[in-house]
Amino acid sequence: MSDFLAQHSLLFSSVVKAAILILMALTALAYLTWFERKVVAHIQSRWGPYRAGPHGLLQPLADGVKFITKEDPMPLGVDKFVFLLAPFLALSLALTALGLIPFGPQTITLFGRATPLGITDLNLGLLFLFALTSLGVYGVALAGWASNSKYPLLGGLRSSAQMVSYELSLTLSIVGVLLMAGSFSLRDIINAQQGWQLHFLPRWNIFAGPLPQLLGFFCYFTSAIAETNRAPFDLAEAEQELVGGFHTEYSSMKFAMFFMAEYGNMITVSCLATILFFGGWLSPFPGMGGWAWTRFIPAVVFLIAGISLIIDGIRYTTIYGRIVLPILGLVLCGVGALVAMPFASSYAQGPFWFLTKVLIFLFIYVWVRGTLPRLRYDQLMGLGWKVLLPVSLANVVLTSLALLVAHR
Amino acid sequence: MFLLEHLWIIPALPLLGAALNGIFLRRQSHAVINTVALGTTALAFASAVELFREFSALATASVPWVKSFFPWIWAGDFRADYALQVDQLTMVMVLVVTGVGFLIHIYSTGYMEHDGGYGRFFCYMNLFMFFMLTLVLAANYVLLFVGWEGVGLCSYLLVGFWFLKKSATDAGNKAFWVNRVGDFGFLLAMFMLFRNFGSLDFTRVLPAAASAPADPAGHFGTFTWIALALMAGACGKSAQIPLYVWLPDAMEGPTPVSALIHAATMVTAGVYVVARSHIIFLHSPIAMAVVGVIGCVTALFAATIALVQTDIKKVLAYSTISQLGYMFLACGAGAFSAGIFHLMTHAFFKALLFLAAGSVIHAMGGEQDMRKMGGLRKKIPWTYWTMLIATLAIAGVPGFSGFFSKDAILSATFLSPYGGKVLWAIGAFTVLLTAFYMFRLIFLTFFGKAEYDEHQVHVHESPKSMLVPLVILAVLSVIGGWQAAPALWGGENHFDHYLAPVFADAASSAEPSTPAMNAHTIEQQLTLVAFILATLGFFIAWWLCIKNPKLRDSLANTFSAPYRLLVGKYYVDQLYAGAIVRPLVWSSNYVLWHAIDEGLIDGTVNGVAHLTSETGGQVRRVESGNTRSYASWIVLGAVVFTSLLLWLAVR
Amino acid sequence: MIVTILFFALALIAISGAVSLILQRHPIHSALSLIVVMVAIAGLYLLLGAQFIAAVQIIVYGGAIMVLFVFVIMLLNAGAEERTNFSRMAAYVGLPLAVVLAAGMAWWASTGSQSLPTLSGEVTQTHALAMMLFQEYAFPFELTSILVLIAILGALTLAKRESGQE
Amino acid sequence: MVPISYFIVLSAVLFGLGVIGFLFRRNIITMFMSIELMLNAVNLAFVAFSRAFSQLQGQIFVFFVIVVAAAEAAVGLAIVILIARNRQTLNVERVNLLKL
Repeated sequence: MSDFLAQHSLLFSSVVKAAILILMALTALAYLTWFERKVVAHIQSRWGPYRAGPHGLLQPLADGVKFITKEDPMPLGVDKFVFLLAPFLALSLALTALGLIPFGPQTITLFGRATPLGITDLNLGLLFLFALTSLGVYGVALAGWASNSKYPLLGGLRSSAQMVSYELSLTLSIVGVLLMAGSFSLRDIINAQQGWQLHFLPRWNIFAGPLPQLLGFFCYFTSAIAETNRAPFDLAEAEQELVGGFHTEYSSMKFAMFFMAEYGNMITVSCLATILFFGGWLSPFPGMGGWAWTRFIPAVVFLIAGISLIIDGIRYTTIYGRIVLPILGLVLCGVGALVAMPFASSYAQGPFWFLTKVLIFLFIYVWVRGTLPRLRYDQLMGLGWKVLLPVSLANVVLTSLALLVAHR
Repeated sequence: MFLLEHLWIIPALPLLGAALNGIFLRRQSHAVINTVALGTTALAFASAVELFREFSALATASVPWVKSFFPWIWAGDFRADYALQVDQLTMVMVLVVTGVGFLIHIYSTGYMEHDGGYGRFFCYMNLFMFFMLTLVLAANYVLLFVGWEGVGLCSYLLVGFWFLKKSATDAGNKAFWVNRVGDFGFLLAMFMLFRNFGSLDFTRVLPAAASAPADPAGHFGTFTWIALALMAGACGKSAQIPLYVWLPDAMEGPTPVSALIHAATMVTAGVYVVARSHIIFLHSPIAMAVVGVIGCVTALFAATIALVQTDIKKVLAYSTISQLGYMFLACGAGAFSAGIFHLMTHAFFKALLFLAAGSVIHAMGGEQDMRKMGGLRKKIPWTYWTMLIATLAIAGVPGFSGFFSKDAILSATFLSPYGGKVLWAIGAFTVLLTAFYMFRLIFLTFFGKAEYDEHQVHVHESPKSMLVPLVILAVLSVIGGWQAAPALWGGENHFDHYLAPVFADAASSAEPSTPAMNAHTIEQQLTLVAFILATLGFFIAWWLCIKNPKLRDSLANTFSAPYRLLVGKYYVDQLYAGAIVRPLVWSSNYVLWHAIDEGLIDGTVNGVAHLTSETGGQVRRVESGNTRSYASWIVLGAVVFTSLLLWLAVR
Repeated sequence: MIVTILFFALALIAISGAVSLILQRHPIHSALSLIVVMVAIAGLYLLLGAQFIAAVQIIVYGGAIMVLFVFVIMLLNAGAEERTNFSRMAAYVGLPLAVVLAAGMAWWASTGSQSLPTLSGEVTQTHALAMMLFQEYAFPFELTSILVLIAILGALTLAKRESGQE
Repeated sequence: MVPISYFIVLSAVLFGLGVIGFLFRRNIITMFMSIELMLNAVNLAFVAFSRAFSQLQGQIFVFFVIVVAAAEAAVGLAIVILIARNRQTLNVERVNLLKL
């Protein structure tokens, strides 16, 4: 048995890692909806969800149950095949993209085979990531077309044109980073950002290298928001204009799939931003010398979070809260303690910093949505073609010039 | 040495005159045209004299004097320069051409006084002078051929000078076409010469030919063929049997033209060519025999026709043919110098005869029929006397130029290995005929009672401009032969000695086998016979024309058949028309034009066009407007191409 | 082993996609079939070790060109293909010829290219490809940029003329 | 292992299918897509040969082919839109003004 496993360790390890990743991703997606609703609510000085479970923590669960149990009507005169294909396509592409992301520097051993954190590690990973995102447009477009209804059709048209346009600037904006790293492999790109300058500033692409990629990052993140059809570029599903955009006709699980695909894309894009511009899993502090203590930051954070949760749970109004929250806090404290252990901490560093940065970007996503008004469609296109594209091109030119000068 | 260095000046002068008259001065007054035409011709004559002086001063080593001015045709190893050559033969020809030509120019100013195309006429005349001088001065056969064709062209232009007369243009065409036949022979001769000697320069061909072995008697070798081809050309140009038919018709042209071209210069070009390439002839007994026979037969033949002609110019035309026959007879006998000598004297007296005849015609107001003349002796004495002198000369009366030249020819014929007694006999008989028809002309024209109507025709003597040349030519006709007086007449044959260097090898081969003293006695006897025959001819003419003219008609009636044959000129023209011209026209019309040109060529062209349009009309259906059928065609092409590639790959 | 399985699987996907491209009566379905074919071909590129070309295949063909097709189909709201008069030329000449063409080329490929080696492990380096593209073929590369520019202008002109008429 | 000739055969088959599609579809866009299919088949052959002879020129060529295909798609689709707007149809059987 075991030798069989060892023989096909590549296959089995991939399968196992994929399963784990998908579980984590789905959970994360579910709670990302909760996170977004909470943040937007507080931005708009509301409470947000708080009925289902303490602080509405069970809201995603309730939503899931609702989606699954809801009736699933098939509108009249739709192209059934495409109508069903669209959401699957969207979600599967989003999840596949996640599979290309490396979460940590170390390799773990499965079935006697050392495999990286993350499903695969292609040396053209970035390229394939963009290949997948470029396919992502079909989900929206086909959904809009298959619904055999005018609002979805318009939404599909808008989103397809928008995504194709913004893909250009999205791709061009990271060329600077590629020039600096000299590789398409995400791992290489991260490793190329190791080191320090001025003894405290990590050499991340965003503010280091021959030319700090501030322009690149600006273009990248803007294009990314547009690429994921998020506000303020969510004209594909602009409620005020086209009822629900491309998913007007969808309901229940298929609708949920679109949502999960959207959040999955958000996560992918945030991961990319982290990797390309913010040093991926690299800690913002030098690990050695006077900075050695920083390796305990994860543990400390978990402990603080756990303790605050326990306190909050004790003071909570409902009985569930008083029971659930302290347990959750205790779990967090335990995790913190575990992370503090020497054998675990080295494994914990990379993923911790990585996820932290990703979380920050997700918060920015939500923050932007809650803050900025939606653009008009012509403004959207104008921004894409007349501002972002030239700027990212200029960024490419400047970066290459800077590299030339630096390598003299 | 100036002219020897710049030989080109001599032909260039008439050319200049022709250009000026032809291009700029067509509409100018007669005075201007005269100045240009006569000036250039006179200058040409003067320069010819100067050339003679310089040439005589030249060392014998540098004769012939060849001067090449610029390369003309270079093709592979063929090379023909524009090169001019001077030797004794050329000298004689140049002097004759320029001198006689100048005189005839002077005459023409009077004769053409009232003609519309005055400038055109002199343009043509000068052009003819240019070509004739090119012909005689040429240093190679190619340049000679240029002159040859050029004089043919001028002859055509001048014969057809009055181009409103159909007969004139027809005569011009006839002259041109008949000459073409001869020119073909000339071309063949040139080709063979180049093939055998690798060059066409006289100075290279003739010595090579001289050194080459001669064809044995009765054997058709290279030299025979070349000589015969040359002879064909000469026959065409010099109006010998069988190509003589154009010359009588050429009398349609103005009389000065007849005098200059068809008596003095052009028609003698054939003789000149034969004399120039005499070595080639000498190397081929057959060719010599042929030349002799042709000359002799032509002389007799033309003379017989001349007996009964009534048109004064026609008589002179046939007499010219007959005299040319004499020249060829001399050449055939190997006495080339004698031939050239007769050429010169004939140029004098025959030109004189024509000019005098022109004067008569002028006096008669354009009448040419002798039967409508008569008794003009008192009215136009100058013309009468000059013409009488010319007649005595041509009849061979002792002391006159014709006597010496004809005498030399006959004796040479008698003594020559090629000729023989038969030819001599015929030639001698021709002397009788010559005397007869010439005196017949004189008697009919100047004696007897006037056959014309005094009230219509006001006979008047010609102007000075016409008489002066007559007188000069008369003088020349008398004294022209003296410098060639044979030894037995107490003279010294300067002319023969002068031409000796040219015909050196001819002399050696044509030297009479009999010893000199013996030859002298034979010569005296021959001369005596010839003189007796001439006087006999004179008396017959006197008898038939003055004593009792009735006898003429009775004779004509008794011998009606031969008489009509002679009047009909042996019907040679009709023969040619039936045998050659009509079939040629028929085949050109039906075979070449209708069958080949219209049927074959046009048919092919139109057929191709028709085929194309038809194919287009069919292929047009492919344009179905259906994209997918177009695509099918593309696929078809792809399949064909791919299968071809696969086949190549597999093979 | 696994490479063989992958090859045949991808080949099957590609061929079936192509067939459905031909047979589907609705342009959208044809477009989707074509996308499938392209993805399969990208996978074949990966088998052949041409990773860069595979990625470009998906990005450009799948992500741009086919999106354009789908976009146009949606824009024109093209319905299912109607049955109209049939091109005899295409039917009786084109089809056999096309079959002959395919069969002939396939036959030639199977016989004539036996000498070709089998797929072995080594992988083309994207780096070498980039070097060749930007050093040897720099000029053609720039020309392609000009070509694309001209294509953009052409598309704009066509569209603009239309809007100008209305 | 897989002989590279298999790839060539596959590309030939795909090409033929493209030709057939081009011949038998009436919809301009579908014909267009058949052309794209042919291009892809050719590209596959290119890459296969470049692998067989281990020379990268084949891939370079494929790169250029893709660029050309992109340009062609842009212009071609613009033309298709024009046709559709002018003739109110995408059926080539109805776009047959150029005929006898």
